[in-house]
Amino acid sequence: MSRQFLFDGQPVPFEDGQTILQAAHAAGHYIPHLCWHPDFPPHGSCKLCIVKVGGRHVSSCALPAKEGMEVESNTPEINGERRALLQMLFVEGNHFCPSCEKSGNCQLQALAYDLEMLTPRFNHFFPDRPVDASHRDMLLDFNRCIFCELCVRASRDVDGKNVFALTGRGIHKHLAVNAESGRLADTDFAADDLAANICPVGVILHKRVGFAVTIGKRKYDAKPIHTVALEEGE
Amino acid sequence: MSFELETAQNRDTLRRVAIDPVSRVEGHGKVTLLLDEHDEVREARLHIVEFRGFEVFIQGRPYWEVPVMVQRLCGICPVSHHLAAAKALDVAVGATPVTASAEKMRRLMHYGQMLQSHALHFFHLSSPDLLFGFDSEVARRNIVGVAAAHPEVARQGVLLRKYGQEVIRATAGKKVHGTSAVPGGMNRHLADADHELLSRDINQIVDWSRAAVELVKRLHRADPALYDVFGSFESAMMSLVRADGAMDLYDGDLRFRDADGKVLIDHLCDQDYASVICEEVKSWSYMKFPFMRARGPEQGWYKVGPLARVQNCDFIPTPFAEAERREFIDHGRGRPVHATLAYHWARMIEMLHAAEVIRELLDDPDLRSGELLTTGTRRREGVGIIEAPRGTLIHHYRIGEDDLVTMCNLIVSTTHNNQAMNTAVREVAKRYLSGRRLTEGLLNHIEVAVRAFDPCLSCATHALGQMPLVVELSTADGQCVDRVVRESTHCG
Amino acid sequence: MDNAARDARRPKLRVATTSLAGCFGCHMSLLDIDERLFDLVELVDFDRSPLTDIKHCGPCDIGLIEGGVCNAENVHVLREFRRNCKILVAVGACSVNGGLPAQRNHLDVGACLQQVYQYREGVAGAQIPSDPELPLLLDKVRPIHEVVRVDYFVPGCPPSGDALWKFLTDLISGRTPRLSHPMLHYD
Amino acid sequence: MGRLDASQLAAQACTRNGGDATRLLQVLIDVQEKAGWLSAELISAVAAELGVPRVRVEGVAGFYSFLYTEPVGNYRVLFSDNITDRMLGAPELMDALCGKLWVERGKLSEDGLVSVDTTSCTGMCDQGPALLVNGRPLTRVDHRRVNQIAELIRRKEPLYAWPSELFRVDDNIRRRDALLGPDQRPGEALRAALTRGREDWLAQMRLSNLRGRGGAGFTTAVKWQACRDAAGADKVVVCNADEGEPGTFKDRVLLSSFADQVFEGMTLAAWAVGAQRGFLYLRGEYRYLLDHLQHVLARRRSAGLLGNAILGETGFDFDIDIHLGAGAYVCGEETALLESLEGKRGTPRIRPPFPVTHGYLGRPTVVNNVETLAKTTLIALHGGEAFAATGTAQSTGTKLLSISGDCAYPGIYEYPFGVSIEHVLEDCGASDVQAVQVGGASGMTLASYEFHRRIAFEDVPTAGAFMIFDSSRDMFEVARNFVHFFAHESCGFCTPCRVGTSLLDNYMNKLASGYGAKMDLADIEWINRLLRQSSHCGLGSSAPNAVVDALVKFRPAFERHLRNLDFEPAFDLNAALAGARTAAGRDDPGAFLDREQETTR
Repeated sequence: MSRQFLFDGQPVPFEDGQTILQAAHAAGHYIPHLCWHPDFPPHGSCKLCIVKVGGRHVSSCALPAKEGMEVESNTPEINGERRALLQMLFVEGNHFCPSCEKSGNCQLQALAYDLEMLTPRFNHFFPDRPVDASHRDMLLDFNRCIFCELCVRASRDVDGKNVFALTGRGIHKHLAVNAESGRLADTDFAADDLAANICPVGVILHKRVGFAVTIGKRKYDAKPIHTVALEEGE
Repeated sequence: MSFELETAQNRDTLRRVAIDPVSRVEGHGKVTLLLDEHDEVREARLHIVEFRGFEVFIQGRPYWEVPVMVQRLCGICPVSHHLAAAKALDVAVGATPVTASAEKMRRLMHYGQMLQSHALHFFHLSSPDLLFGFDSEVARRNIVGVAAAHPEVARQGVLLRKYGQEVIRATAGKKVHGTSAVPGGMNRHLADADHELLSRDINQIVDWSRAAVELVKRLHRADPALYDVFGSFESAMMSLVRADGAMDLYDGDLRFRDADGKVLIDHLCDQDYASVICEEVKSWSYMKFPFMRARGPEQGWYKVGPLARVQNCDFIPTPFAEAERREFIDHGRGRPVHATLAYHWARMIEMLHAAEVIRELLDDPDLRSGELLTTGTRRREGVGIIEAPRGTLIHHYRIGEDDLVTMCNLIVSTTHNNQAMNTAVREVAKRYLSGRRLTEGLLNHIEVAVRAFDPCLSCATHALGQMPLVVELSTADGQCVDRVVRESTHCG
Repeated sequence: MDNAARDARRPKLRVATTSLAGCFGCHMSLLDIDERLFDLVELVDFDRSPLTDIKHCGPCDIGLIEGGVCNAENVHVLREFRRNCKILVAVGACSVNGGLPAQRNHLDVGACLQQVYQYREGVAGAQIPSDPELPLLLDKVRPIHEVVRVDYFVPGCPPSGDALWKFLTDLISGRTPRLSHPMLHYD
Repeated sequence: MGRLDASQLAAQACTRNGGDATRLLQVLIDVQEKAGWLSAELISAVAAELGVPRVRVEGVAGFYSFLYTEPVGNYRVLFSDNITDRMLGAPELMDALCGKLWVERGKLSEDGLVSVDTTSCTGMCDQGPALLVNGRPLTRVDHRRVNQIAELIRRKEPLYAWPSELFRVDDNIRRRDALLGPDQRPGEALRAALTRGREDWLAQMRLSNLRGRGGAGFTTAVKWQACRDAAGADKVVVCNADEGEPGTFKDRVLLSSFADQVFEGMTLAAWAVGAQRGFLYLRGEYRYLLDHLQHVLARRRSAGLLGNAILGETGFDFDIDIHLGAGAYVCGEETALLESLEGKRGTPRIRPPFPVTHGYLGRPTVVNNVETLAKTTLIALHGGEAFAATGTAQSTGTKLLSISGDCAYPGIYEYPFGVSIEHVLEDCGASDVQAVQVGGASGMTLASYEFHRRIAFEDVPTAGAFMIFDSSRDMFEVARNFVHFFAHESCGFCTPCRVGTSLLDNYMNKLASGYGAKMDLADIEWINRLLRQSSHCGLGSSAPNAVVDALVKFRPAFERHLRNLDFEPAFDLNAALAGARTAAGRDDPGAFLDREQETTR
């Protein structure tokens, strides 16, 4: 008989080594997340996947499930905190959804819809983050970076290229590319790299594609992210 | 003449009257008047007081983002900006021409916008003035008042606009600020369901549009002394015209006529606009003043929009609207019509034309299938010009090798009319206000003149009625001595 | 309306609306409620708004603000609304987070003005407009909640007519307004 | 510098570090000491030399405050910005120095000679205000010294020629107990433990109930046992000498004058867990102790206390390497420290797994604080029971306190656990005390009505900082200083800490500028809650401590900064018009925004 824990009061079975998030998703319970990706080890930076276990807040993407745990996830308290984390991400960068080509396909945006975020609430930082358009096929718009490091991990662990890394610290942390010039054009980045196709927001973009998908046909137009993610195993 | 009241002598000794705000789109506007001790108007200016910096921050953005960004210049005619930018960028990506399906979808979108915008302006904004009189009871002078007095007119106005918005939604993805025009074409066809929906109602829409033209003509006939004279001034005109001289609101070459109707410049390729048009900056407005380079700022200014377009083209390529155009031209008895209120008449002719074009387009199978995108040789520069509801709209971009915009210059419709609106304000001030004690009704005359141009300003603020207005009379040292605040009109 | 008689006895709420540094797209969306407009005016009176000629808004129940804060005049108008409205609502992306105009925020405002009015090709009489009649620009375009306290937010560029209708009818009838998929969108 | 020079410098530094990519941080520190700053060419050269992606090197270089990727002056003056330094007049002295050197704070002087800025607490609180000049601590700064420094810099006097008195650092030991009291002979404790045998040694550790002195108070024996039992042969002992907690400086004294005990403690730990490799991670601010520490290590090696077959015990091979930090408080967090030791950015790891099973390079690793390790020598010498006889039941032994702030005798005090705050205050000559900050920026703020409380893990836990504020101090400014510290030191890994600490910093600055409103306090409290509950590591979760305490215990100090009970704009409206005012050349009344009008009803 498989072991189980309680997720928002519902029994959820798990196997050894499964994290809370993995087991919950497998059982059809969505937990919001941005830096977690099914093909990579947990990262634990975005903190959207926080849940409450035994009164303590933990990252469900990283914490192995344990027999008998009582996990709270979809509660007003936790969702309120998740919303605040999203608000922090929104004010930290420059997220202009109306003119962003990732609108409708953006996980940050979709999650904010799902958590009914109506305002970024906090005061905006309005940082100056110039775009890097040097590469023939790809554009980097750092304004929208949420530091999930999926590109860093994909480039390093899958593409074997190490095109990206984070530099700077704290609020000044930013994405850097593997070139002395600091220009993407001077790296070996290619449009079919996994890192070129994994950005959950609108930082790493294929040039000259723009608004190819019309409103109504975009990923999160018809269904909210909690449905899409479970259907597509994301 | 037109600059007569622009700047008064001894400004310090004059009394200031402000109409603030006049309106607010692409900038908030206000009118200031300077009066001397005899209440004679010595200076009248329409200031555009907002600056949003689009031209600057578009620079450095990838070009394919631009058609979506620029819509936020204006929520009333976003489609114009969307398409003007897309057309400019078609040039840059070598997509000239775009595919038949793409062009027809864009035309449908554009004429849908023409329909909604003209309906909005006439029914929601201007009809109260025209139906009830400029200094009629304030409480009644709005769309709700129209609904009470002429319920069918108000209903048709709302539904005409609604239809236009539905056309935009079906072609652009959203009623306001869609995303479907992309450099090189479109990202969608017309869905079958939308085709069915739009086709079902289009005959009704054409009929109501014809009725709207009749309504304006009736108003003109009822009071020619007012309609032919109010705020009238002579000026040159500019618009796009199709190669064969037909009215075309989506594409064409630039044609300029002088005040007498003589063609000054014809078949000017849109890409070459800058060889003819330049802009003057004045210290008292954030909006520039365009003029024809060769004639200089004093002589070279012109008006744009329906009044210019209906008279600048040789014919309108749809039957009902063409018949109406002929009647309009005949009204001038061989001279161009310069009456400011004739804008409304011309505007309704264009609305009818838009409805007819939509009806024709809906029968075209290209809307529902066929290639949507094309490309060709990349260029570093592109100009897109379109006839927006309010007049000629120019978008001009240069693009770097890295696909980022390096230069953006926009001359929006209302800007072309900047001098014309100022002139109209001065004409009205001189004729109706000078030497008289100012009343709310008199001041409304100034608004009526401004509103006739349908500057993005008025259509916005006055979406459902009169513009908010306060008039302050101040002594020379700026002390407020009198204050006229319009009474509130409570609806319902 | 069915309950017209009962509604007539209930005092109508007063609503004021304005646009700051916006494009009026949000007001257009409000008009996209189409025929429901005639229902709306049965439920509310409009104070300063496109419906009336009131310049300075008086005591109101609800104030709807479109557009961000980009210049000194916007600040004055916004303060006036806050002073007078019991409930202040940020409507649309610009008032909620500055919107597209805030894309100028990383630029120097003086340099922006110079570029447009002084250095642009095809410009005559190059100068930065400086008349006292013109309001000065703020160095950054701000969401309205950074200038006054805001009670409700309706995001979207613009929010759809349906979303605005839902929001307003919720508010008018005393329910906490709630927008969820698919009425909630930021673009 | 040319590319050739860059390659040579990089090659030499890499050779000195054995071409070992895990020593990347050490290589960068080494290169920078020669080149002054890390140019793009140097970063490329180091990457090429070590065979690692360039962007990884850039990422590391960008993480640490003391690594410079922009040109810096020949003289880099960094004023310690801890609240105690500020209370001693540091801001005013810094302004004076800037004035004398014609340089703007934080900017390189036009001639490239000098830059003046602030840095986080340099651990000289008992002899502040302090500063670092090219990494060397300079204490007791006053106006006379400012003049002297300015003159030396203007004359371009090389640092070695500056009067050594300027760089004098005192121990200021004011109260000695078990650890600081009796002299220990090097090797004595080790010999005692070897004599006991490994099992008994661990048993004594258990008996002692020694708990970590770094603040968290985890039982040392449990940690050692877990590491010992973990699979894998290559076990590691790490001494955490990244004493970054503002107001703490006891590890500095231990390293200066009790280095043998510290290294002996590491060796004792190695003996217990079976480690062969030891690291002492020395904070960059204590770089000046490096030569001394290396000397002690060399002496211990020649005495047979390090190296192969220590004290003749076959199979007991252990040696210690010193790694330098480079200005990153977060590296005091043990998993961040391990990352840094591996030559990476100091980002805390996800736990579990814990370092005792997966630590340095994935090996079982014990990470202990300097003081903890030094204390183990007492247990080895006198047995666990004797150790446990002092202190309280749950907090055995003694605790070193670093006392600074408003008192007559700042310095190091060693007390048995359980000593009351008021007792300590009396000893150090503090009067009219308003508050004591125990445990540093991440610790507790105690108000006078709590001075009966005791220093102990079960009551007032501490890593050792003890900052005293008399009634003349503004507790809001104290909290603001700590908030600023955390915003500066957040590694930026997780959302709540990266953004939340900066938001808090902005709110506190807003209040400080006199434009706070009640709503700001509510926001501060909400952000505090979020930081505590959702941060990735202790830095974020303890960052709001000082503000939370101050808001509860010194609320009027905050309320004094409120202008409005309801709401105040997030920024200075009138200042925001300045750019356009200048561009348009206007000064008419309409060109200004009046603050007063903002007040809402």
